[in-house]
Amino acid sequence: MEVLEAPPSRRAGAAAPAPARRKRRPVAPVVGILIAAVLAELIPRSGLIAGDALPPLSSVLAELARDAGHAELWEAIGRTVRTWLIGLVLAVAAGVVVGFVIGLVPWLRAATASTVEFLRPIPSVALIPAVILIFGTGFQSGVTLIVYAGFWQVLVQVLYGVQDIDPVARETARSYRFSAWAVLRHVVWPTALPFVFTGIRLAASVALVLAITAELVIGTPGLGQLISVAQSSGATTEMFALVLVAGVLGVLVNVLFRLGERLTLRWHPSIRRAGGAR
Amino acid sequence: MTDMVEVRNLKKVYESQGRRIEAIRDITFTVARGEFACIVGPSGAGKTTLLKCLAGLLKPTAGEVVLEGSPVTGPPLGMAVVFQEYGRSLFPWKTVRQNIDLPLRQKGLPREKRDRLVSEALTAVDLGDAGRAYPWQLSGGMQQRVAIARAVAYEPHVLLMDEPFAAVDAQTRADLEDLVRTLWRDLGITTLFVTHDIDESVYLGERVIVLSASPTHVLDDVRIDLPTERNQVTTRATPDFAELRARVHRGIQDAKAGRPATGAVA
Amino acid sequence: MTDMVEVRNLKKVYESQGRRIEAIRDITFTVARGEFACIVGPSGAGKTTLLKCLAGLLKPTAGEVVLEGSPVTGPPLGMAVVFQEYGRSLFPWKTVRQNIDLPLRQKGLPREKRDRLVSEALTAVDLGDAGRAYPWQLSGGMQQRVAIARAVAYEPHVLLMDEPFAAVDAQTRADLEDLVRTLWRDLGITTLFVTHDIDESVYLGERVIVLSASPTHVLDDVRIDLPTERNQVTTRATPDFAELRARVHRGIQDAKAGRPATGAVA
Amino acid sequence: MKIVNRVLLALGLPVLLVALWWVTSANSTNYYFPPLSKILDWFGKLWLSARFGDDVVPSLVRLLVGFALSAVIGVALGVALGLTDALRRGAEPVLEFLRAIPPTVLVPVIALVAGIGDGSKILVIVSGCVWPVLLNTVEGVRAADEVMVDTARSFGLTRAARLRHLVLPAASPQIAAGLRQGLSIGLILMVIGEMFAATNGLGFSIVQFQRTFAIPQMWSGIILLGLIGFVLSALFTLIEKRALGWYLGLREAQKRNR
Amino acid sequence: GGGGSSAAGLDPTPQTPVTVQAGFIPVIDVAALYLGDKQGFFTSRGIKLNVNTAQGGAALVPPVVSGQYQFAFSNIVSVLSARAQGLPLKVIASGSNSTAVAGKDVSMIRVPENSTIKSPADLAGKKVSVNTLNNLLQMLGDVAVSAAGGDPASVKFVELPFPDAVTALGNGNVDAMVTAEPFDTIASKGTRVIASPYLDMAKTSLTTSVYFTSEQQLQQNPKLFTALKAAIDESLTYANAHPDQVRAQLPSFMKIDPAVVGQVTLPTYAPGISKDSVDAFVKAAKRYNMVTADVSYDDLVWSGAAS
Ligand SMILES: Nc1ncnc2c1ncn2[C@@H]1O[C@H](COP(=O)(O)OP(=O)(O)OP(=O)(O)O)[C@@H](O)[C@H]1O
Ligand SMILES: Nc1ncnc2c1ncn2[C@@H]1O[C@H](COP(=O)(O)OP(=O)(O)OP(=O)(O)O)[C@@H](O)[C@H]1O
Ligand SMILES: [Mg+2]
Ligand SMILES: [Mg+2]
Repeated sequence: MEVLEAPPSRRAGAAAPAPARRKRRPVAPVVGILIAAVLAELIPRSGLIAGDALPPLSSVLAELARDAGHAELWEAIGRTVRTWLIGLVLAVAAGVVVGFVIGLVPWLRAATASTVEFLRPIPSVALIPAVILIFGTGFQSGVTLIVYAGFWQVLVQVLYGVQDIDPVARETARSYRFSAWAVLRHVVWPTALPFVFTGIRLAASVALVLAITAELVIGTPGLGQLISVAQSSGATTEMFALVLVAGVLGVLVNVLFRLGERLTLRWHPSIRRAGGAR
Repeated sequence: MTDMVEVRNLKKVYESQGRRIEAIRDITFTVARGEFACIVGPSGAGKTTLLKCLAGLLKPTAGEVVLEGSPVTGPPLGMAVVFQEYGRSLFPWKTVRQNIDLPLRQKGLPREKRDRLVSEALTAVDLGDAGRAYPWQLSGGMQQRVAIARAVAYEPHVLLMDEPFAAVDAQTRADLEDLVRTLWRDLGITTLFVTHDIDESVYLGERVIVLSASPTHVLDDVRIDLPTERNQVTTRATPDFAELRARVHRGIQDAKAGRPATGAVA
Repeated sequence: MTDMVEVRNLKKVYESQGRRIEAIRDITFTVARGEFACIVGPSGAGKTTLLKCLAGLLKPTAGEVVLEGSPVTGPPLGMAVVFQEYGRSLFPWKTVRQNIDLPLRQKGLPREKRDRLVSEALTAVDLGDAGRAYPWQLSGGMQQRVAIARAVAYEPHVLLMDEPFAAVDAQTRADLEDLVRTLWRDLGITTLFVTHDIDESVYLGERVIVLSASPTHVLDDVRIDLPTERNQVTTRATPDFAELRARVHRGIQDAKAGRPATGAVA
Repeated sequence: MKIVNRVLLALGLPVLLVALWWVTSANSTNYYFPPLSKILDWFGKLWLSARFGDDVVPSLVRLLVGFALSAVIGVALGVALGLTDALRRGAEPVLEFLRAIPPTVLVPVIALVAGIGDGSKILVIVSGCVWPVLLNTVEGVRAADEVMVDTARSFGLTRAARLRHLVLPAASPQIAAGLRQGLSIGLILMVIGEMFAATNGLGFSIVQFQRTFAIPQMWSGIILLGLIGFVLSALFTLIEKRALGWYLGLREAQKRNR
Repeated sequence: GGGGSSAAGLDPTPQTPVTVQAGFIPVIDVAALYLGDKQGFFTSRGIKLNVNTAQGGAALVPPVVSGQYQFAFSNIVSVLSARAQGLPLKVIASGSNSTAVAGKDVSMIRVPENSTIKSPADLAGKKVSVNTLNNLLQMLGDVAVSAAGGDPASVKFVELPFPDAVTALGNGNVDAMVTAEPFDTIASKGTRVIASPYLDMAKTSLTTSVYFTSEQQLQQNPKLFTALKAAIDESLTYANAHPDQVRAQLPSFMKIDPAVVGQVTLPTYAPGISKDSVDAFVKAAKRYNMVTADVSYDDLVWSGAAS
C-alpha cells in the first residue's frame, strides 16, 4: 500500500478534477430554481388557477426591488431572524439534551412517552392567547412558540437516532469501559448526528414559519406583521413579495445546514459515497 | 477455450477525503471460460478492489474489464459475488431463506424451483435448519455460509468470491472447498476466488494469480496442473502439491518484501 | 498460579423473534492468571457467545463467570476485546489513530504516552502510514489489524480475541501470531483466543479448549507443552506439534460428528 | 407483572401532571387559565356528545387522508431525490423555499387553488406533513449500506427490486421517524387548515372558542387534540413494531440480553 | 417599553407624558386616531401613543387583559361576545359608525354582476363569504337575509380572508360576499350590491367598532383614561370633518392601492355611543347566536366618569 503524499505540484494536479466537480455543483440547483421561476411566472399569467389573485413572479420581484429600498423591510427581516435564531437555538439545545437523556435511560423513555405524544400534536397557534398573556406581545412570545414547536421535531429525531446505534459499536465501547460521557460523545452522538441534522432542518423551517406566524397573529414587528398588513389591505403583490423573502430565508438556512452537515458528517455513507462508485 | 474475463491495464486510484490511494497500478490477465482462478496477495494489495472492478461495481481509473467480449460497465448478468464483508452483505430485514431467495426471484424462477434451490443450498452449507432465522441471529461463520449459499443457489456463470471461508472452521472449510470445486466442475462456472490461504489456493484453483503489494500488479501466475479430481487428504499430500505450494509461498514472500517474483513465471 | 477466569456451569439461551436457541448448554473451565488459552470449536458452537459472556457483554442464562474472584456483571477493568465483526467495531467517524486512541483516553493516559502507544501499535500491525485514514478507506485485513492494534495499545490484563486473524494474509498472520505471543509473554496478559485454525491454536496457546457443536460443552482440554519460545518454522516442524495438532483435530472431528471426545482427556 | 409495570410507567407522569394542573389551577381567577375542573366539565359536555361525530370525525378523516397522501408523496419523492443526486440538488432549493412559507399564509393560496372544500384542508395537511417524511426518506435512502447496495447490484436486482427489497427497508427506520413527526404535524395543520374557510372540525371549534372567548371550551378542545395525538401515536407504534420487527429485534437483542 | 405605563394612578400632563400602548388592526376605521395623533390631540394631553398591530381582534384581548396594552380596537360584536363570556372589558370610546346611506355603506353584500341572486332572500343554500365566522359580518348577513324575508339558517357562510373572498367571488367559488371597506371598493368591479345590512338593523348610523380596555385598568388609572377618551373623541370629531385628511392618512399604515384610497367609503366618525345602537347589536347578536348572554349598555360602555 502506498499513500501518495502528493508534493505540492502533484496536489495541484490531483485537485484538478475537484474544481470541475465544484463547478458542476451549482448547475442542478440553478436549473431547479429556473424551472420553478418560469412556472411561477407562467402559471399566474395563464390565469388557469386563481384568476389574478396570484401575481406573476416578475411583478412580485419588481415589488420586492421597491421594498428593498426601504429600511422597513430590512429591519423587519432583522427582527424576524433574531426571533427565529433565539428560538431555534433554544429548541435545538433543549431537544438534543432531553432527547439524549430520555433516549439513553429506558425507564425515562417509557415514563415520558405518553406525555410526549400528548403534548406534541398541540399546535402552537392554539396556545397564542395563553402565550401572549404570559410573555406579552414582544418577540419573547414568538420565541416561546418556536421553542414549543421546534423542540418536538428535534426530540423525536434524536430518540430515533439514539436507537440506531450499531450493537457491535456499542459493545466495543462497553468492553473498553468508556465512561457514560465518552459513550455519549464518541458513539451515541456521531450515530445520532444525521438524525439530529434532519431534526434541526425540520425545526429550522418550523421555527421560521412560527416566527412569521407569531408576528402575523400577535402583531410583533417583523416580516409577519408586514405580511399581515399587506394581507388585510389587499396588497396581494406586496404580500407575495414578503412571502418570497420568507422562502428565500428558508433556502439560505438550508444551505447553511447542508454546509455544516458536509463538514461534520464526512464519514457518513451519504457523503463519502462520492468516491468513484458506478 | 475462449476468454471469459479479460482485465486490461486496470488501474484504480481511490480519492476521498484528501487521501489519494493508488490501490491497483496496472493489472493485465485473462481468465478462460470455465476456468477456476485463485487470487492471492498481501492484505491491502487490492484484491477486493480488483474483484469489485470485475463485478462492475467500481469504475476503474484506467484500463478496462471485458467480459465475454463486451466491456463491463455495470454488474453483468449471471454473476454472483460473495463479499468479504459477508455480515453487511446480508439484508437484516430478511430471513436467511428470503436472503437466498431474493436473487432467484430476480431471475424469474418459478416458486417450486426456487424453494428447491434454496433448500439445497442451505443443506450444502450445513444450515438446513437456520432458514427462518434472521442473519443477525447467526454466528459469524453461519452468516458467511449464508452468503455462500446465496451465491451457490444463484447458479451463476461467473462466480467471484472474496475470502469466502475466512470465518468458518477448518472442517467446514474443507467441506465448502469441495462444494465449490464440485459446483465449478459440474456447472462449468468461471470462478475467481480470493484467498489468503496458500494451501487453499493451490488445492482449489487451476491457476493461482499472485498479486504484489499495493500499488498492485501481477507478480506471478502459477498454473496448477494437479488432477481435476482432488481429495482433501491425498491431494494435499502429493509432492506436486508441496512444490506448487512452495512456489506460491515464495511469490507472496516476494510480494510482501516488494521484490520482483523469484519463482519461474509460468 | 491463581485462577484468573472461572467459568462455572455457564448456560446461554438466545430468545428473540420467536426463535429459541440454546447456544451454550453447560461450560465449566478455569484459566490461570497469565495463561494463554485457545478456544476452538465448530462454526456456531457458541465461541463468540462464550467470549461475550466472559467480557460481561452478555448476561448468562445460568451459571456464572468469575474474574479474579469477583463475579462478572459488566465489562471488567483492564480488559480488551477484539471482535469477530471487526469492521463494525471500528467507529467510522474516527480515523484509525483516533479509533486506537479513544480507549486510551478513557484510561486517562497522558497525551504523549497515548501518542507513543498508538504509533507503536500501528507499526506492530504494519499500518504505520494508515493512521490518518478512516476505517472505511481500508481493506478488510487492514481493518482487522486496526482492531488488533487497538487492543494491543490498550495494554490489557485480560485479552479476548475472536478470530482476530481471519481476514489477513498468511505472512501477516504469522507476524501477528508472534506479536500476540510476545505481548503475552512480556506483559503477562491472560489471553483467550478463539480461532478456527488448529495449527494456530496449537502454535499460540499453552492450552487448547475444544468446544462441542451447539448446544455446547467442553469436549476436550489439551495442554500444549511446547517450549515457551516458539518459532514459525521450527516449532511447527516438531513431532510434538504434529501430535498435538492431530489430537485437537480429532477433537474437532468428534465435535462435528457429535461424538464424545475420543482423544485422551488431559 | 411486566405489563403492570409498563402501565404504571406510562400512566405515572400524566397522572402526576394532571394532579399538578388540578391543584395549581383550582382557585385560578385568571380568565385564560381556568380551573381544570371547569375544563373537564366542558370536555364532557362538548366532546362526549353528538359534537364528536360532527366535528371530530370529519377532522380525523381529513387528517388520515392527508397523512396517507403525505406518506405516499413523501416516500416516493424522497426515494427519487435520495437516489438521484442531481435531482436532489436541483429540487432542494425549491423545496426548502416551499417549506419556509408559513401555512398561515399558504392556506389562503391553497384555498384559491383547491377551492374551499375538504380538498384544500387535506392539501394544507399535506403541505406540512410531507416534509418530515420527505427529508427523512431522503436521508435514509442516502445512508444505505454500501456493501448491501453492492450485493443487490451484483445479483442483478432490477431498480424496482432494489427499491422494494433494499432501499425501502434500509431507510424504513428513518422513514418511520419521519412518519411519526408527520403525524403530529398533520394534526397541527389540521387545526390550522380548519381556521380558514371551514364550517366544522376540531380545529374550527377550537378557533371559534378562542375567538368567542370561550376559554374553558378552548382548553377542552386542546386536551382532546392531545388525546387524539396520543391515541394515533399509540396506533402508529403498534404498526411500527410489526413493520420494523427485524430492526427492533436487531437493536434490542443486545439490550435485552444484558 | 411603555414607560411604566401600567402603573396605577397615572396622571398624564404635557410635562409628565405617559406612553400608552394601543392595539390596532390595520383597517380604515383606525385612521381617525392616526390622524388625531398627528394633529397632536394625544400629546397635548400628555399621552404618547404607541401603536401595535395585530391580525384580528381576538389576539388583542389578552394583552389588554394582562395590562400590556392600555386599549385596543375591535368591532363591537367581538367585545360583546367577550363581555358575555364574563371577560371584564369596557368600551371607552366609539371607533367608527356606519354611514346609513343605502348602497354606500362600509359593509355590504355583493354578488357577481351576472348572478341570478336579486335579494338576500335568494341566498338560501348559497355560499356566502365572511371574513370571520360567528362574528360581525356573518351577523350582518343574517340580518339582511331575515329582513328580506329569507331564512338565515339556510345560508352557507364560509370563512375567507377578504382578498381571497374577492377572488372567490370572481371565479364562482362563493356566490356572495359580505364586504367591508376597503374590500367593498376592491370587490366592486364586476359585482353589484344586493343589501346594505346596517340599514336593515336600524335606519340610523350605528357604532360598529369601538376602543376598549379592561375594568382593572380603568380602576387603576381613571385619569389616564379620561384623558385618553377625550383625545380619541377629539380625533373622531376632527376626522369626520376632514375626510380628505383621513384618506391621505391611509397609506401610512396600510398597503393600499392609491386608486382605491380615493374611492373607499369612509365610515362616519362621531364621539359618543348611543344606547339604541348598542341595544340593536345586542339584540341581533343574541338572535343570531353570536352571544349567549344579555349585555347591558352600562356593563359594556364606560360612563367616562373619572371618579
Ligand atoms: N473506499 C476506499 N477509499 C479509499 N481507499 C480505499 C477504499 N477501499 C480500499 N482502499 C484502499 O485500497 C487498497 C486496497 O484495498 P483492498 O480492499 O482492495 O485490499 P485487499 O487486497 O482486498 O486487502 P485484504 O486482503 O486486507 O482484504 C488499500 O490500501 C485500501 O486502503
Ligand atoms: N443475537 C442472537 N440471537 C439469537 N441467536 C443467536 C444470536 N447470536 C448467536 N446466536 C446463535 O447462537 C449460536 C452460537 O453463536 P456464536 O456466535 O456464539 O457461535 P460461534 O461459535 O462464534 O460461531 P462462529 O465460529 O461461526 O463465529 C448460533 O447457533 C447462533 O445462531
Ligand atoms: Mg479484501
Ligand atoms: Mg463467532
